[in-house]
Amino acid sequence: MNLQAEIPLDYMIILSILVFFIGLMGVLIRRNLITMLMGVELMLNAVNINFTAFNHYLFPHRLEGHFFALIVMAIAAAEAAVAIALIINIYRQFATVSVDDVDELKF
Amino acid sequence: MTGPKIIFFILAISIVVFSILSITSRKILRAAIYLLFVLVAMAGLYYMMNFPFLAAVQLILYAGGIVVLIIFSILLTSQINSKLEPPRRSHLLSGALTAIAGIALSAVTILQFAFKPSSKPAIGTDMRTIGLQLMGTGENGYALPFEVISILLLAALVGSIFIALKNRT
Amino acid sequence: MDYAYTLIILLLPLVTFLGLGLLSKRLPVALAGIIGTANLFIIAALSCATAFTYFTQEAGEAGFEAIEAYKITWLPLTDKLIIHLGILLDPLSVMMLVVITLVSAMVHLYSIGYMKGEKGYTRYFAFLSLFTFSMLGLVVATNIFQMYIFWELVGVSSYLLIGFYYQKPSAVAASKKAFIVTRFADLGFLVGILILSFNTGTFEFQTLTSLQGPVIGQASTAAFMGLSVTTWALLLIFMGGAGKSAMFPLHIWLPDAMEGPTPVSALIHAATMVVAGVYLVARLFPAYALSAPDALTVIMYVGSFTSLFAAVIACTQLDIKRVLAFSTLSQIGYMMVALGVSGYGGEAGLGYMASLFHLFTHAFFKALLFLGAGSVIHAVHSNLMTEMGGLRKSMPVTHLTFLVACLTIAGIPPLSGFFSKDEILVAAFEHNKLIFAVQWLVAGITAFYMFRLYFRIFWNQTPAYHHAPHESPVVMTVPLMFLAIASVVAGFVPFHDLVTSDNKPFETAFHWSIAGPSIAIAVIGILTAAWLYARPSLRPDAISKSLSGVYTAAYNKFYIDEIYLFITKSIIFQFISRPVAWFDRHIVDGTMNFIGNSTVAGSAAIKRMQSGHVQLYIWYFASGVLVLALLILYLN
Amino acid sequence: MTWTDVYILRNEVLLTLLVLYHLIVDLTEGKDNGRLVNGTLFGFGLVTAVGFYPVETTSLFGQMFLSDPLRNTLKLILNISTFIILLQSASWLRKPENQPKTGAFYMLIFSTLMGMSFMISAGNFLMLYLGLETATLPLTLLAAFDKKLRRSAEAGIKLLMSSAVSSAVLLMGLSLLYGSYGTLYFSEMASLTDAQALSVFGLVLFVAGFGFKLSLVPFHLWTADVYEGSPLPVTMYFSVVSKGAALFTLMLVLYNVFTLYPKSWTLAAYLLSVTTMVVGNLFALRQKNLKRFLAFSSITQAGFMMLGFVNNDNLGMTTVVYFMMIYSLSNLAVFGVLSMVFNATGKENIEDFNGFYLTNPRLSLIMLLALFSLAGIPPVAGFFGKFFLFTAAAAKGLYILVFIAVINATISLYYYLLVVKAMFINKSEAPVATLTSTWQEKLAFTICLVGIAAIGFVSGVYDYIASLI
Amino acid sequence: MNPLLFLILIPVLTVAGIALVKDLKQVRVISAVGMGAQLLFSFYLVYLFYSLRNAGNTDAMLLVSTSTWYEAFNIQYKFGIDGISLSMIVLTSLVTFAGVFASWQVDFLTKEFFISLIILASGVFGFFISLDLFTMFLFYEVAVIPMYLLIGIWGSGPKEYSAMKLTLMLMAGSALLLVGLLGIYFNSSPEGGRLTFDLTEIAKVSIPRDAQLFFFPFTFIGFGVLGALFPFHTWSPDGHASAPTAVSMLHAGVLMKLGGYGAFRVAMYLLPEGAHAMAWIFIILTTISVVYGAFGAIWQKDLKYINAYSSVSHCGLVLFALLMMNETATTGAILQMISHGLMTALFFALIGMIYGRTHTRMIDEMGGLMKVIPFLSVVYVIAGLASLGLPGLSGFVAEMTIFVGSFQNSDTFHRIATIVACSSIVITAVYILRVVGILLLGPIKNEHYNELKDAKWFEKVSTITLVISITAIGMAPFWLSALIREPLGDIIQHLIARL
Repeated sequence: MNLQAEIPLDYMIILSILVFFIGLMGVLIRRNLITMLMGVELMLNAVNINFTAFNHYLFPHRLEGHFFALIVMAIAAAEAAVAIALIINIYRQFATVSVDDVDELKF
Repeated sequence: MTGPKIIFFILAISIVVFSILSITSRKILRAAIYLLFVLVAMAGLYYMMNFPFLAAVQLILYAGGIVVLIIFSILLTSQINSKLEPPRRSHLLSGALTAIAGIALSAVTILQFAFKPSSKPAIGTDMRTIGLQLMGTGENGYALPFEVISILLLAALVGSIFIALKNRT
Repeated sequence: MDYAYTLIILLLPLVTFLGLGLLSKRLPVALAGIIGTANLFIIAALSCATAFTYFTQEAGEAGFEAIEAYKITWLPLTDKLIIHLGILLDPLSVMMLVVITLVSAMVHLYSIGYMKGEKGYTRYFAFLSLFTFSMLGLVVATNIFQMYIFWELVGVSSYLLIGFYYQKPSAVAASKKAFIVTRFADLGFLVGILILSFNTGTFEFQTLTSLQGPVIGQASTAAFMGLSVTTWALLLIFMGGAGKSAMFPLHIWLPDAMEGPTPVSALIHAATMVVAGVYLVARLFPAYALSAPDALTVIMYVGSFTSLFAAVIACTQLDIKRVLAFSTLSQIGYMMVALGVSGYGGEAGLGYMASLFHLFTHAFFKALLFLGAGSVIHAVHSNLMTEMGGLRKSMPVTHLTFLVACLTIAGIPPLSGFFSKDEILVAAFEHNKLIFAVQWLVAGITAFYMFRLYFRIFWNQTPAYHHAPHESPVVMTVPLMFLAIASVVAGFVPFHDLVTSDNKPFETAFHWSIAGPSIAIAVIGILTAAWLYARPSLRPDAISKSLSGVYTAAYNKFYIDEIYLFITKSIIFQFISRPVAWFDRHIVDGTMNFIGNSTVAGSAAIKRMQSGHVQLYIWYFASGVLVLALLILYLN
Repeated sequence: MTWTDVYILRNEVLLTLLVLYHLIVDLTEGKDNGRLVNGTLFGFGLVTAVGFYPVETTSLFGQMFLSDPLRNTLKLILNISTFIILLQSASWLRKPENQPKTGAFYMLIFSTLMGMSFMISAGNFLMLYLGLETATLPLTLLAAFDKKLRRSAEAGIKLLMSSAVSSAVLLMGLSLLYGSYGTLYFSEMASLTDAQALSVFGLVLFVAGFGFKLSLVPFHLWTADVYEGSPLPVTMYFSVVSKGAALFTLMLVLYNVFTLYPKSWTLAAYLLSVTTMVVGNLFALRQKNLKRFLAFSSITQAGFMMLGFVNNDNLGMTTVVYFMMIYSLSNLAVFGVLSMVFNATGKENIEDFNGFYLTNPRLSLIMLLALFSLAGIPPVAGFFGKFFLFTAAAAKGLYILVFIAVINATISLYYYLLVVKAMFINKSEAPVATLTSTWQEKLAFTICLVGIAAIGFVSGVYDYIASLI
Repeated sequence: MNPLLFLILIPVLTVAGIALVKDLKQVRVISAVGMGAQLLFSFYLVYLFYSLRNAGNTDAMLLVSTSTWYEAFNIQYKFGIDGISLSMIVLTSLVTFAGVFASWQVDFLTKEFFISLIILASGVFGFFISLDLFTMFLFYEVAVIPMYLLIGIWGSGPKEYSAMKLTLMLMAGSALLLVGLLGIYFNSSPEGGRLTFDLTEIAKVSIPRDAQLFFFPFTFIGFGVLGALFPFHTWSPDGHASAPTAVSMLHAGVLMKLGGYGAFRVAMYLLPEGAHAMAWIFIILTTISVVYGAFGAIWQKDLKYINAYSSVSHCGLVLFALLMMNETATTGAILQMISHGLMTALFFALIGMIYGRTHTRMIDEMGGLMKVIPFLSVVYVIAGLASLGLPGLSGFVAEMTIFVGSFQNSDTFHRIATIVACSSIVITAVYILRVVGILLLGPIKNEHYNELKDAKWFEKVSTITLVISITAIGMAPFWLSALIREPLGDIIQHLIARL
């Protein structure tokens, strides 16, 4: 499949940017820690589009982008695990997972 | 419109739409499901770009692992039926502004860049090549990251368990 | 001649001062007076010997030669301007040595009696020695800076002695006033020295007054506001002299200075220190006369006005020491007038000679008057003439000597005052008729107020004294008698052969045409005083009532003190100092505090940034990245 | 893999072994952890000591892992700091409620340290990112380590959320760099580098990601909350080791990879330096809680460190490393005193230190010297560190920046003196009782004090660092 | 070993000695012995200096020793003295010696007090012997920082505020200074040789004019803050008012001199063109300082405030004279530093002693002290007379040298400035006599003052040391003047040569 001829790189990049900032916006506006985490996952996935697209379109002689995406996935998994543990911990202490209520440390 | 193009657009549109839905849906479980759709569509994209291994990992790890984790945590911490509070208007506004500014800035910066494709011959993306590189210790070998990430996962998981566990007494 | 021994004259009082000052606790009290007095007699003898040797030497073509008996480098300021300390002997300084040491010796002797039993007896003699040292240093100064140094030192010894009764608030105030007013004048002196020395490159009197020297020899071309720079310099220097000599309008400290012990008033505020201004002008006289005649004119008018002004006030005062103080002002005014009307060289320098002659005689009779007044005060325990009267019987020696002094100052021949005053009048007459008229009138007023004093003390009615007044002890009357004799004979010193403007003797003629009227007006003054005050009468009150406005003004010293008070309290304190202090605390300090406070306020203002909401943190992060990226992409 | 390779990887391998050991111990250890603590101290002491053996400049895994004397020294600095922290945390760990956590604590600490070690030695952005995450994720767990405390849980989640976003941003930057250069290997990038908008954009995102770790304003907001919420040993670890690792890595990358267009990153360092110093100071002024106070103080110090980056020469690098070393020792001394007081009384506010000198003169003096060192007062080492940083900035003619920095140093003196004032001047009704220190604490203080006192006066330390670069 | 190092070594050993002993008395004795040794040693240095000179050594700096410290920055331990620094060293040891005795009765944390005090002094000594800008700056800060503790712990009144204000302002000054020093350093080799912090080396090169213009104000104001330059002087009244006796003594007596010395040695000497171009601004500021300080003092009621403002005035005169840039005025400036150092130390010592007896520093609340404590009162009068410039005491010598020197600049601007500055002698007389009049003379205001005891032996040691020094300088200024003047010829030549 000759993707380069069909779909320009720019499309991929625009897609990645859109997803990245949608994810960021998710982190910024959602009031639930779990949904914020989903935003983070979106951002990581957006970066992965970039890595794979660059690798595929521009630098196919090595698999750097590919492996980077792979590692990012693994780390995203670890991050999710840690996040879930912390969220459960928060839930235990604060009886809520709303980020607005977790603001005792300030100023 | 050729076939790949159509497929790409379907994937792209579903990624964007489900992303937006995932961050706006007021039902938390639905948000998770929308995220799952995004992740699956991503896998499709990888497959299109000739990275079948990556697509598979995406499906297994993300769709299969992370989303499940998220759903578990939702079940543990929230009532599934209750609607989420809508975002604050100020947050919405500032968030949207930041996102739009960010999109504009990145798009302008990236799209005006003249990418220089490599002229070297492409390398295959078959499992053999990937496996060899993943375990290689020399040039283009990824054994070291592979090892390190194992430690990372180990530490993160044990630590997570430690934190998430109720106190041992 | 070798005059090295003159160093002893200078140093002995210093040693005495240090000795008495440091050992004041350990020394038997009585010894202090004896040591002090003995030391003064020694240096008085030495001074007289010096004078004798000096004046009996053969005066050369150029008159008496100035001799630098001693000279050390004290502080080199620039290559040319070097402060030396030394002893300069010329007719002027030798004459002053004699006057100072003699009067000082008498005052010391007198003080043994007068100060007996006072607290701080030792301190008193220490200060007197300090003063003597300073005054001697002043007169033998070889250069203007040495003079300035000792000028300040006499100022401070005067301050210490006026404030001798330091627990008395009025004495403290008076001493402070004296110091500050003269200090203010000294500012002018200092600036004058700076200007003069910069333009001439020297501090040395010898060079400054040399006819070929930089002041006189090279006419100053630079001018400032119509007067040459030299004139300005000399005027400023005169300002210093005017301060010390209490010329109007810097006179206000002198009457208050009477708060000090009376012998001090006699020594410092009558005989010696207050004439330092005259001495200063005389010292630089060639420069004034040849290079800055405008300055001399100023001196003349200032002197004349002061003499009249002070004489009028003296007529109204009741405190006998204040009367004497104003009389001193008036007499110094005479001396200034004489310098002001004088020219340089030979006959033209008559005024110069007369001025110093009057300085010489005035020292004796004014000291005598003060000591006599002291004797009276000692007996009556009051300064006010209203509480005195009829003392001629109980205090015969004081009475007689006082009378001699009064006659002398009134200018009755053949007493010394007559001669010296007469020379002044002659000089004035030849120079400026208006000034002559004023001085002639002042002579009459002088006679009037002195005899007003005399009659009120020794005649008039006797009030009821607490203790019957009696004559003072011998240590006090001996100086009185000595000074009385000196007052009588001093007039016969051939001054025109000794102390003249160009150090060359010249002949003076006696002018009956001027002496006659002056004797006449003196007699009129005496008789008026006798008519008003010899017997108790209502006439003085009647006259003062009829002149109420003038009288009250004169009694209140024409409100000059109040003007000064206004300037110091309301302008310097309230309008400068207080705002400066306020400005410092509130504006300057306030600015610093404001900087500190605004930092704290800035801290409070941005505290919301750290709101505790992690989403906001992330938002800051994201927008921070975007802004940074924008900045770098577009600044780069 | 040969023994030589293992020798080159010695620090990482040994740390991995420690991690694995504690993983096992965590599952088996009984009640009393005394032996475990001391054993670990001894073991880690050995690991630190091993770092003193020199290494050659070389690389492994096809440029993926770089090793040279400079990197070895940087790791050594981190190891020593960690060693001091472990010494000081011993009595905290010996508390009954913390005993069960010992194994997990050590495991997480060592795994992050290993991550940092890889981060510093990275020869490829993939390795660097991996190291960074290895250094971050377990740390978020450590921040939440006081499971019973709300504030600890809050610290953990705040750190996790913001660091996740920051690492996503950093990743975006890396992807853009990859797109513009076609490689992620340092050695290849260094020669290809040319300044284009995209690479600069990528660089900025990368710097922002590290700015987050370094707590540069405006990427710093997590710092104070996390420092305050975390257990004290973890706070120390954040403020010294984690920050140091990020600083060293950023430095190595900027100086080695983006050598050819320093203009963009020196400009970034300039701007971040100013904002960081100013905002850090303004916040530090108002703090009452000593941990929070030290958080903002460390933010300000990071602003000073940026001065070294402004100078894109060897001088800049040397002064940054030198300063970080001094900062670590000084900060650890302050934290050491704080942790002794906190362990004994549970107090951690500045006002709790009122009258401290009268009861604990030695500790007060240690604190005094350490604070003076942080404030840059001679003759202690901080003065030299700061002076050289200023010199580095001035060498580029940026006197205005130097001036801003020095004024900020003066403001920082103000709040350091507030602590001094509390200890020496303020009176207290109930001062902290006289404390006795354990041998671990004594050893830790000795190391810190010797460092604070000697590093400035012995110019050899500076010369040694300079010789590495 | 370079004998100058003993100037640092003796205080360090003293501090060590104090730290080792427990007993209060021993602490005092060790401090006194240490500082006495320091005093004797500084006299020995004078002897050494002259014997070297007489042996024909004509170097600008004597007893120079250099050893490399930071090779990378070309920082050296470089020490040396000339007449100016030597006289400042003697001043410092005198004031420190007197200060130790003035603090004999400190009973709260005595050990710490003396340690801080002596550390402060050693910073000052180090500063004066340094010939390397880095070490100079280092010692400068070493001297400043103990002030915080000294005022904060042993002070009185709003001590915390004052201590903080003083420290921060001085440190802000040193912030400016640091920028200036770095600027000098990076321009120290315009032809591209090795950069250097070495004072004598920098003096040999010609720093580019625009660099001089840029860095001169930084350096000069940096030192000027410590020298109480208007309007950066406000740390002084509060700081002095709150400081304990010996600290006020050392601070006003010695520390403020670092400002003048540095402004001359560093700012003007190394940046002559900048100095020439900007002198007029600072002449205006210092002239204001001189008059403003004096007027400010008139209105004060607190003895220490009076003295602090008086210091502003007198120190203003120092900077004023330095800016005149001729040999005489500069000699005067340094004489004034020494003179002011001694007499203000004496003042603060006396104020401390009086305060120790009457427990107030408000002049309104006191009166007639001359009768009850004659020794202290007489010494106070002597200090006052020195302050108002009485011949025979040191103040006169210094002021006259300054005035004559400044008058050598013959343009109208300098003339007017000089005359305005001269007028301070009158204002000084006003406030000094006002204080003497209210405080010492007049009737006793408070009954129980009758029971006050006069000076104890240690107080006498302290005050007499200073009085003797003041009188000695006042009586025989030529030695000191010659000592100071000796190196000045070359320095002034250097300043003028680059015009």
